[in-house]
Amino acid sequence: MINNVQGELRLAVVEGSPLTQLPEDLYIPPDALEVILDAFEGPLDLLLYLIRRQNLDIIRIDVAEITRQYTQYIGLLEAMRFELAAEYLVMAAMLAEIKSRALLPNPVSTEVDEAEDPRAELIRRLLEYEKVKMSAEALDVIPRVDRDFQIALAKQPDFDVGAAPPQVHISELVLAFSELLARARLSSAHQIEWEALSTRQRMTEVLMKLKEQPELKLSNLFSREEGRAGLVVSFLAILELVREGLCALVQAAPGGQIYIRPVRQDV
Amino acid sequence: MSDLDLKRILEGALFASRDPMSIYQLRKLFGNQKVPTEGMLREALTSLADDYQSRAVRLIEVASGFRFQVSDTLTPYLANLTDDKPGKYSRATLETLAMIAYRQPVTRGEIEAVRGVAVNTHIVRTLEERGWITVIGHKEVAGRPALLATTTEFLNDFGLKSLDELPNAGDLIVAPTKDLLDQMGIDSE
Amino acid sequence: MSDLDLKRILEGALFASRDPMSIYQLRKLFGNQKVPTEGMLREALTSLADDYQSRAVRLIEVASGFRFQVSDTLTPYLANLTDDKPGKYSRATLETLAMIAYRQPVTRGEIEAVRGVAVNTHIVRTLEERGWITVIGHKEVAGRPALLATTTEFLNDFGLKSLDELPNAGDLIVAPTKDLLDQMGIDSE
Repeated sequence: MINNVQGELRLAVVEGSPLTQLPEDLYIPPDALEVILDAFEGPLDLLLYLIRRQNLDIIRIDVAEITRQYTQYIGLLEAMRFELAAEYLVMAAMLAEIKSRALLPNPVSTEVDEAEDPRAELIRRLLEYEKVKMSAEALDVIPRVDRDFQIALAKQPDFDVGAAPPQVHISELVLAFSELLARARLSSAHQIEWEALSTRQRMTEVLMKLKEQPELKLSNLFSREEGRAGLVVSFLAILELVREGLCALVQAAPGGQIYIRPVRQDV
Repeated sequence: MSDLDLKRILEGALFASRDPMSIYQLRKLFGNQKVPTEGMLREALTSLADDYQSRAVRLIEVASGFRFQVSDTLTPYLANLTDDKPGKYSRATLETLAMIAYRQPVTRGEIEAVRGVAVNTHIVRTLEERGWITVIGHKEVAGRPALLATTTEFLNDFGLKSLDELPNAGDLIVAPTKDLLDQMGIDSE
Repeated sequence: MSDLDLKRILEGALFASRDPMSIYQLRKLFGNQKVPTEGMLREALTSLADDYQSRAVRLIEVASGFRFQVSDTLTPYLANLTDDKPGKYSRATLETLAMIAYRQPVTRGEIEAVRGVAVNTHIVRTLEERGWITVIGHKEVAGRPALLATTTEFLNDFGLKSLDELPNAGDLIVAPTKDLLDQMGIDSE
């Protein structure tokens, strides 16, 4: 049955007129589909949404109608070639099973235990999930430190016997960084080209200087004592700052003084 | 020590501390001599809270003790000072946190069963690093999955004294089943 | 805005801020509307200081602005609290510090991209309070995220003359690519 529904939808999309065949309340502009899928936290969330749209009590859901809407929705998503989590398909199968059971004549003797009734199980899960959803919403409106209020602090008087803050040995820092690198390398998405540390340090130094004095002669950033290596480091740092959009170089006239300044000065 | 002195000492200590201070810590202020009783401390704290009734900061009690916090009516003004917006948590993160808060101790599998989707490792790690949840043991079933629970810091950061103060706690908090507590060797009474 | 409101806003902001606040910063509290004049601010600050005359915290003016400070008569009491052993920083804190040390200047977003987990405000604040990192500017992209870098104090505390002395930095960091150096006509060693 699911295949059937999907087949219809797919065909309809190819013909370019899929939307007229969808129930009115299921109409979603195709552009919005991905956004909407992102907005649902899973099949239970989607089901709850469909049920709530009909103003139905979960206890009294019309499984046939919900199944129809759900499978059409899933079918539409599939037709649009969205990656669907397996959970959505499992739910579709479960709904189809409940629906097919409902179509069968009532057995004379209820051999099926209440606990095994898939409809009761679905309702239980929906009710439970809705509780979690409600509690998550309730949690989010509780005033939270740093978002809704700040801790009130006054500076402590300085005294010698202050509790020693945690000590960090340099080896811990190196270890933390190499572990971090090892982990980052595992995810190929983070292939970042990194400059030499001396360049990064020089970038910081330049920004520090610019914090004190918002415009500097470029020549002030080079120092003769540092020699050629120092010059290269400064030069690379300035190039990198400009490339990352942190600083701008300004020259009033060809051959004139070059100035460096932060990209935006809003003070 | 006069009553005023006691209040003043508590006031200064509370403003000097970023973390809430418990009665135990407040008593430590007095070293070995003339340590006030808990009753005296509570009385002084109540009176101190009254003093700040009409001011921009409030003295409140949270899970691990007492702290001064800036009244939240000032938040819009403070927001003008910085460009950084406070982090917003995704629904998935909030639902995971809610599951842990309302049903602790709970395993990832149990969260997944209720939410109907896999719980992303990043979500658990984010909540752990925020200091809001922690692993408090392992469930004695196949795979020994970690049992997650909220921390005192979670209560402090949400301005709560205990989990009972969570909204709709009566309806939503699910007491751990007796056999789970038995498994963990915890008295369910 | 009534005088009381102004005072209350200043009071809350000063208690929320770790650093002294200048008149310039205090004016920023009011965004674009009804920004009080410097005269009004100074008047309100004087009146606020009077309110705290007999309390355990004082409002004082230092070089870079105004701040609340715990009266130093409380020092002997506060000293009683500090017999605790120094704590330890979490792995998240160490990794964040390492990222800032080796990758500065760096934004929180960039740290998050490498660590794969959100960096929480507390970690950054802890490191700032320790004096090891500081905001040295803002990146001109959406949201203008703060650029973080280590301080001279960081170098001092770790016994380094410069960041180049961080161990294994050469192995851990990819040096500028040779062809970039070639392009610039510089011998790459």
